Amino acid sequence: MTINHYIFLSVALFCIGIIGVLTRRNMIIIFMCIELMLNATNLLLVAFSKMHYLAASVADAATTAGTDGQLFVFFIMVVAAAEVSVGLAIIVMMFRNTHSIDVNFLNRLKH
Amino acid sequence: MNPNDVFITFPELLVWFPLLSGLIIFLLNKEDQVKKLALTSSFITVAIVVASLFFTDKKYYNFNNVSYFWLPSLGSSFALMYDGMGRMLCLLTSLAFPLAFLSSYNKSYTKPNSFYGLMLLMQSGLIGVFCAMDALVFYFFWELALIPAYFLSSRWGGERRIQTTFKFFVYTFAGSLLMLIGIIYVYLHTPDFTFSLRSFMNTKLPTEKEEIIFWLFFIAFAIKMPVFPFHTWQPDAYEQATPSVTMILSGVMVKMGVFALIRWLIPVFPYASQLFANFIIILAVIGMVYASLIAWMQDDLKRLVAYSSIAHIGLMCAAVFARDESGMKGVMIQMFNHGINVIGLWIVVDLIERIWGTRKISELGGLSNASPVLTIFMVVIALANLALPLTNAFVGEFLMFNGLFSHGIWTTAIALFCIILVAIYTLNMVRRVFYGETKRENVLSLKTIDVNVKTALVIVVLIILILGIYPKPMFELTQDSVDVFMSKVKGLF
Amino acid sequence: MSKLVYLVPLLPLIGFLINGLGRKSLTKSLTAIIGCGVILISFIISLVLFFEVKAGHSEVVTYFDFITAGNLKIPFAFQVDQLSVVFLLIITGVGFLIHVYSTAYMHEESGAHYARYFSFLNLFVFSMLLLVLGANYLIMFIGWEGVGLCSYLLIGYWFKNPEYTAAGNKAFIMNRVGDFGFLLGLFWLIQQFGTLNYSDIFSKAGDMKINDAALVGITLLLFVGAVGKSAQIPLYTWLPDAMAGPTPVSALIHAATMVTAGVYMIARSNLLYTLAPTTMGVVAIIGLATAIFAATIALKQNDIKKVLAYSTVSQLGYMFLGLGVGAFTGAVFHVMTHAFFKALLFLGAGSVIHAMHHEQDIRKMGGLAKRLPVTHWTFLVACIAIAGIPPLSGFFSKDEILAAAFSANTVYWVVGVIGAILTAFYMFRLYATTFLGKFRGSHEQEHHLHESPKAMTWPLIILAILAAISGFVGVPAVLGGHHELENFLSPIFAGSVKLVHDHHEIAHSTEYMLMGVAAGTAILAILYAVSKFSKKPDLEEAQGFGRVLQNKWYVDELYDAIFVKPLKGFSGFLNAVVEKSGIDGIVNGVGRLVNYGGRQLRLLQNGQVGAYILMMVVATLVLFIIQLFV
Amino acid sequence: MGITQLLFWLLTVMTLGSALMVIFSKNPVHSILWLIVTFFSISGHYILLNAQFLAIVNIIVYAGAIMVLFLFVVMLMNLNESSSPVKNKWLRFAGVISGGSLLLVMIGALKDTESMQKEVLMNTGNIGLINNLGIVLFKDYVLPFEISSVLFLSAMVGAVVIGKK
Amino acid sequence: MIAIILSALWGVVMMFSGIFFKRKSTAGIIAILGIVALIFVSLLEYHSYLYLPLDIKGMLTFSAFSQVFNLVAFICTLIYFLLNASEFEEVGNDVYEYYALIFFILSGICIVTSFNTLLMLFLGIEIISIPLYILAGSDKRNLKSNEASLKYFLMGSFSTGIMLMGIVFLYGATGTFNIQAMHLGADKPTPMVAIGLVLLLAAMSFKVSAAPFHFWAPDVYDGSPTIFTSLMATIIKVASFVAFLRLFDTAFGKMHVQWQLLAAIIAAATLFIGNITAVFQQSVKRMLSYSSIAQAGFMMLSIFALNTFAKEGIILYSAAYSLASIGSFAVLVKMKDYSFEGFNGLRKTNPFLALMNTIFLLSLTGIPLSAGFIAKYYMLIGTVKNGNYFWLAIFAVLMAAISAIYYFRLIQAMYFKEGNAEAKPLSTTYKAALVITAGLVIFIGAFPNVLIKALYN
Repeated sequence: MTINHYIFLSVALFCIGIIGVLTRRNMIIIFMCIELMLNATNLLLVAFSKMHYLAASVADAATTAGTDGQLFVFFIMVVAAAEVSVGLAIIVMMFRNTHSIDVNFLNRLKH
Repeated sequence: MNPNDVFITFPELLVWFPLLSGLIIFLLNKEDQVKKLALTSSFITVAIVVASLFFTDKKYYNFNNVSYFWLPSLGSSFALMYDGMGRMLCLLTSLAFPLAFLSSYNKSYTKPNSFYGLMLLMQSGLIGVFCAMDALVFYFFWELALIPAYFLSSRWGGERRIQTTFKFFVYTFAGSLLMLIGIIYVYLHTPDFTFSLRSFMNTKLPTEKEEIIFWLFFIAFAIKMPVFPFHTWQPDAYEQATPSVTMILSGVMVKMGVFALIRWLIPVFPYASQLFANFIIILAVIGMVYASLIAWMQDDLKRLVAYSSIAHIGLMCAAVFARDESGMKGVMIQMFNHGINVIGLWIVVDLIERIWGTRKISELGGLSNASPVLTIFMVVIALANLALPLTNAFVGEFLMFNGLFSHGIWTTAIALFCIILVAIYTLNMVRRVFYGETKRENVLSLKTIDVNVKTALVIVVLIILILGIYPKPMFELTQDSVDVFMSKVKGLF
Repeated sequence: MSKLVYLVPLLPLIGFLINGLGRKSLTKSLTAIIGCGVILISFIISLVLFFEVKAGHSEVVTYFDFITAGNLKIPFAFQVDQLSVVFLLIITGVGFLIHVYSTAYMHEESGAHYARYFSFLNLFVFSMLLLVLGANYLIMFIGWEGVGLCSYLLIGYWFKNPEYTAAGNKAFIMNRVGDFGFLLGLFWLIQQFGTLNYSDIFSKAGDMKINDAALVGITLLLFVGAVGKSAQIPLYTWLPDAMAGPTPVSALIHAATMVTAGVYMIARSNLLYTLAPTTMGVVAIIGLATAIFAATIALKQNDIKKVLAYSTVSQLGYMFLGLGVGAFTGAVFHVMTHAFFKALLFLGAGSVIHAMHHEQDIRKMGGLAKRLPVTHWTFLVACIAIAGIPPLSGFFSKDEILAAAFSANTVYWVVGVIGAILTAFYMFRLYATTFLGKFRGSHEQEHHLHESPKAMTWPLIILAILAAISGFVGVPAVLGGHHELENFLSPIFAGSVKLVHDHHEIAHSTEYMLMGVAAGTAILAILYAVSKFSKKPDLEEAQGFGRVLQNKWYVDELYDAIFVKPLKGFSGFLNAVVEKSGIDGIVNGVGRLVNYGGRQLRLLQNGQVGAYILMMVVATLVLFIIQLFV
Repeated sequence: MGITQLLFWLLTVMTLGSALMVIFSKNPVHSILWLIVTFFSISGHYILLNAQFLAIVNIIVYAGAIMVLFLFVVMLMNLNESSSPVKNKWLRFAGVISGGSLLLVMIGALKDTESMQKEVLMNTGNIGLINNLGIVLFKDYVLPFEISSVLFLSAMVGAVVIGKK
Repeated sequence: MIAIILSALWGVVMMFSGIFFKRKSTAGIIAILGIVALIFVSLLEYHSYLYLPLDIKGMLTFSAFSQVFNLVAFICTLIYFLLNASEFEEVGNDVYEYYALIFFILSGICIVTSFNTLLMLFLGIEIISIPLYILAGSDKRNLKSNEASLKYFLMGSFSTGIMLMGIVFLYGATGTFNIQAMHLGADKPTPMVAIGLVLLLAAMSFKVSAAPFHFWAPDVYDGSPTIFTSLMATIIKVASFVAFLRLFDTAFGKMHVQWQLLAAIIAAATLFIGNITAVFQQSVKRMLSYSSIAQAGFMMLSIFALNTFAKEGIILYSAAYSLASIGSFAVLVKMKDYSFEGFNGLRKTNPFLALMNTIFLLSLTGIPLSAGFIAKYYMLIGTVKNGNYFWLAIFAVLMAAISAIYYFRLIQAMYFKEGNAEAKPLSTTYKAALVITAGLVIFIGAFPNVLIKALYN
């Protein structure tokens, strides 16, 4: 497969995530959509890493080009996990104070 | 003494001394102490300036010029020069403050220490502006003079003072920021990347750029002077500020604009200033007539004086842009004389308000029955204001009009129309305020025209008459600056 | 000796300072002595100077540089020559007499005001001397403005009365209008000649061509100044109002000296004017018009001083006619004689007013001849003199002007003669109504009627003698005289005389005819007037055309309507609309705009995460579009 | 069109479809389940790209840990259709439009540029294998690895601070 | 490097000391000790007396620039601690944890200022952000604080997604994460690079709260506890700016002209929105948050200019702006009422606070002889030097003039309006710290060389 298949796929996924963020008011769903965006990037990273690997392996078979891409994915997952833990904690705290998970429920801070 | 070993140069002395005494005064809190110290320090400043007048010779170079690196990375050095125009304006500044202090000596301000302290800070800032040889230093002092003025006139004064002063501040601040951009632009084109006036003068900007940068500078100065149509902050500010601050604002600070035109604008942008000279002169002349006509309509003495001073400044601006030698000399001595006269006017107006409790011309009348002395002072100062011969203002205005004439007869004719208008409104004011039957009893006893105010007025009147009859010293004092200026603009027209 | 010329103006200045500063402490008599003494001394010095000049050396005395700006150098210098000494004598002489007169006239004033009066008077003499002594136009201008100031101060001497102070303002402002032109002329002179010294200018001007545009412009502008100062059409209206001042002031300033400054100025710069015939024409016509116009107004005035004021205006018109037709000597001659008889007339009027307790309306007088003999006789002499009846002074001076006018243009002469007839008529109308007939005043006035004190009568007598005989310094050749004044002044006017040598000499027969006509008609007019008014003066209000004359052709109202009101309205408009809501409105508008923007822009911050993110996405989109497709 | 292509298209359709279901399904629980489906399909892609390690980690971390966490939370709050609020439709419309146009812009920018035709090595190549990754991770990427521990530490502290009563 | 380690370690120390010490006030002392040690160490590092022989595979490079900035950041933090130590206890019970999080943030800052691969940038920013989400919500009972935290979190992680996408595209285009190894030319970027650039620009603009990605800032600043607001608005923001500058200078420096326009637009928008919106605010806290956006607009000029003036300027600006803002936030914290009226007549009730606050506000306005002026000056000269878009400089100064409106409104309230503003009692350390801050503000204003020279040792 050529790279643009993957690009289009993950860009599409990414934009779906964005649309989700924009259209939903349930903060958990919004958060999930953000995760979706992250996954889109992950997919694209892997694809790119394989692309670079292919390009490099023509020169020498024992290249490690593209490895860093996959490692980056790994780190993204790490960060995502951390974020999720914090984020859910915050959401829970919110829910505890105001029994709602509507993002627009809170707009004391404005103007 | 040996001219080459100097402990401290005059400009430095003049900048630091008021600053220090101002800071000391901040720490005092006994009112009479504060007043005494402020007055003494201002008189010492006068003494210093007077002393400096004896060291004008070339061989005293080291007494009058100082420069050491300040921001090497920026190529800015703390450079002060003390040439004729600088001396003259420093003399004006140093005279203005004692007059202001004397005239309000027995008037007690809340927090006197901060009042007098700020006043002296402003003095140091003003002197710095008049001596600065480095664009960045110039800008620094330009702002440093503004800040105390802002605090002074919004802390003490009329009930609308806060808004009006704020308007004045933002207006001038915006102007000076534009000038900052201009300074930066020129700096980046200087051959040796310094802010010194010399290298500014040697910079040749591409013409179309020079035209833009010229305006950045001019607007800042025009707001300061102020020239029509940038003048609207002035009457309100003068009306609201407390008199002794108004004296400084109108007597000295306004001169910053004119000074800057002569020292910075035209020598640095000779081409553009020649290009726009017509336009600006016409603007200034319109402003003169406009301001005179409005001054005629004023019922508030302060506003009347304010507008008349706008008219006078307009004439100076026009004469500067006419760039004729005699006109320049006129401007030089008129800067000084207008300062003195307008301060005199403020003193009298302040007295009237203090004694009769109002500034409204319509409510006053027949003051000369109550106080002939005040009348005499006022009449003399008013005559100086309408530039009657043998008063100081005459020589200056005569020369300025003459310089303007070299630019064109019609503009001169329109400008001269103002000498009729000024007669109309000044004499009407004198007539309605001082002559006729007494309309209103004085709320204070005339004892309040006490000796210090009299002293101030006598000083003013003496200066008016002496310089009116024998202006030569002023000519000699400012000769060198005029020569520099003319040599800058000679090549162009 | 002529080094001492600075004393001439200096002494009055000193007098001014002493009287002004010590006005509280000095006694009246001391004030009077100082006031008169300084003038007397400077009169004596002027006499000495006169004889020196007559002996034939005139010179320029320079004291210090007044203005030095680049190549423009204006020294503070005095010029002692024929013209200036003549004026010196007139000013100090007449001035001294009037000072003496004032000591008595102003005696009711309190000490301080008395001193104020004399200090102003001295100041006036000082500036007038400066005017005539100056060796360049700037010094002249200084004096020019100085006399204006003094007239302003003295007109408004009784400052309690708003009309008086208003009159003072009017005088000053109208003079300013004149100065407007004068100054412009000066600047043009500087641009043209690079100097203001008479000698340099005239020497340079000598080799300019006739009617050079610059010269015409300069002379016209200078003439505007003269029009203002010497109360010519259209700037004459201040002079009648100026009668608000004390009568001796009117005598000195508004009759004898100040108003003739314009004449002096043109006589001084005669060369420039002869080089600009166009201007000469203008001057002549203006002068003639003023002469006749003022005379008509004078016909119907009932205030004794007003009549004299308008007659002054008209006489000044004659002087300008003389200047306009090139009879400079004649003009100066008339200045001199006019100074004598007009001062005399005013002082006489003053004495009458003094006697009548400040009653000025001639309709309430009459039959004063018996009560005030000295005043009456001297007044009569003055009237005859001004009416131009030989052999009194007025005849010679006026005749010289008219003769010159005739040789220039017959119409000038005809109008001039008509003016002379009118003059004779209204002067004797005044004389008859005041002194002849029977007394019409109130009883206590009648009871108090008495001749004025010596201090007032002696000046009258001296002036009467001068008014009678002073004509003989200028007896024309036709009458077998040889015009001393002309010979004396010839060095001044030599240059212009050379230029107008083609001036065709008129035959003696014609001259006799002219004189005869002028004098004869004048006498007829006098007889008619006396017969008409000595019996039944016109006490009732004038009707029809007379009313127009009585209201001075409504000129004041006209000026008010075309100049003052529109200007006031315009500046009111500027003040109320343009300044407040226009310019300042824009400035404040910017501030308000910022405020409004703040209020609106912060609504963008609506507190909803969704909206925020949406805006971020849209912004990113925009950035993309700019980056990728622009 | 080999088996790989077939799988690719299949997985792609799955991914996008389930992603769309995530954002469109009313019930939060359903959307979580759909999200898990998405993750699985993405892991499928990884396997297709022979990045086995990531595939596994993806399933363990995401589908396993994170989504379960989500599920817990949702259950905890026992949400259902009714309680899940909906934006007013204009805002949703705007969201869809802007998101869609973002997609279009990016696609429009990227399509038919020559670098887009580069091949991607499918189901061979051993960089995705755990030992290669491990070697590189602990040789070159040791610093980020350690730093991420700080990240976790702070996240942990934060969660505690926020979470405890 | 050692600074990073030490700050991370000290975070742990803080956590555990929470167990041993019960008194809240000790936390402040320990933290101050830590930050002092940090300053000391980084000074040694800066003068390279101290060096850790550790092969980090070019993940980070410690230039003089980054080290000087770290020093500035540490010193600001020290002052911040000194000023606000007592306030920490007001916020909640977990004082030690707050300090720990702040130390983690500091290590994040060190990473961000010296990162060399996008991976480190990503990690660093996350290390900074995640604790901030917590700190924003640390006032748990307060709904505003919760809301702030949630908003910050949601939008922050969204922007993380955006940034990651950008990084991915850059990787796709260049095949490496190392910003120095990317070798992007000066000519027009390929679509991939362009997309990466724009996405990164957007994400970084979000982090520095540059319009139109600033929307989170006012709400979050307003909602979070004031002391943490002052941390976010100052040190964090300028650190992100340094990262921003480093990224775009190293990676996209050559193709500067290609994206200048975007930077110019963002800068102008930020200046406009920040200043104009601040004018109408009624609460000083919110005004200061908008003003921090406005100042960010000025700092964006350095991204736009991208020349030596800009680099020197960003350091100066960081110092000047951080000090002044920390100072005036510290004054704000001491006030009973945060509205403008709450400051009326402070001159009478507490002249010391009034004077200090005036100095800070003047510096923020950019009055000569205050650090703020020099900082603004550098930004402007950089902008003008850049040559293109001269209008931007003029626009910037006009906006600076507008900024005077709201800063001086506060000065007016304090000095010219009548009223009796109430302030909490001030400890001596607080006063001393405030005086030191003001002194530094003026010192830097008078002698900026000290800082500039340090960049070229």
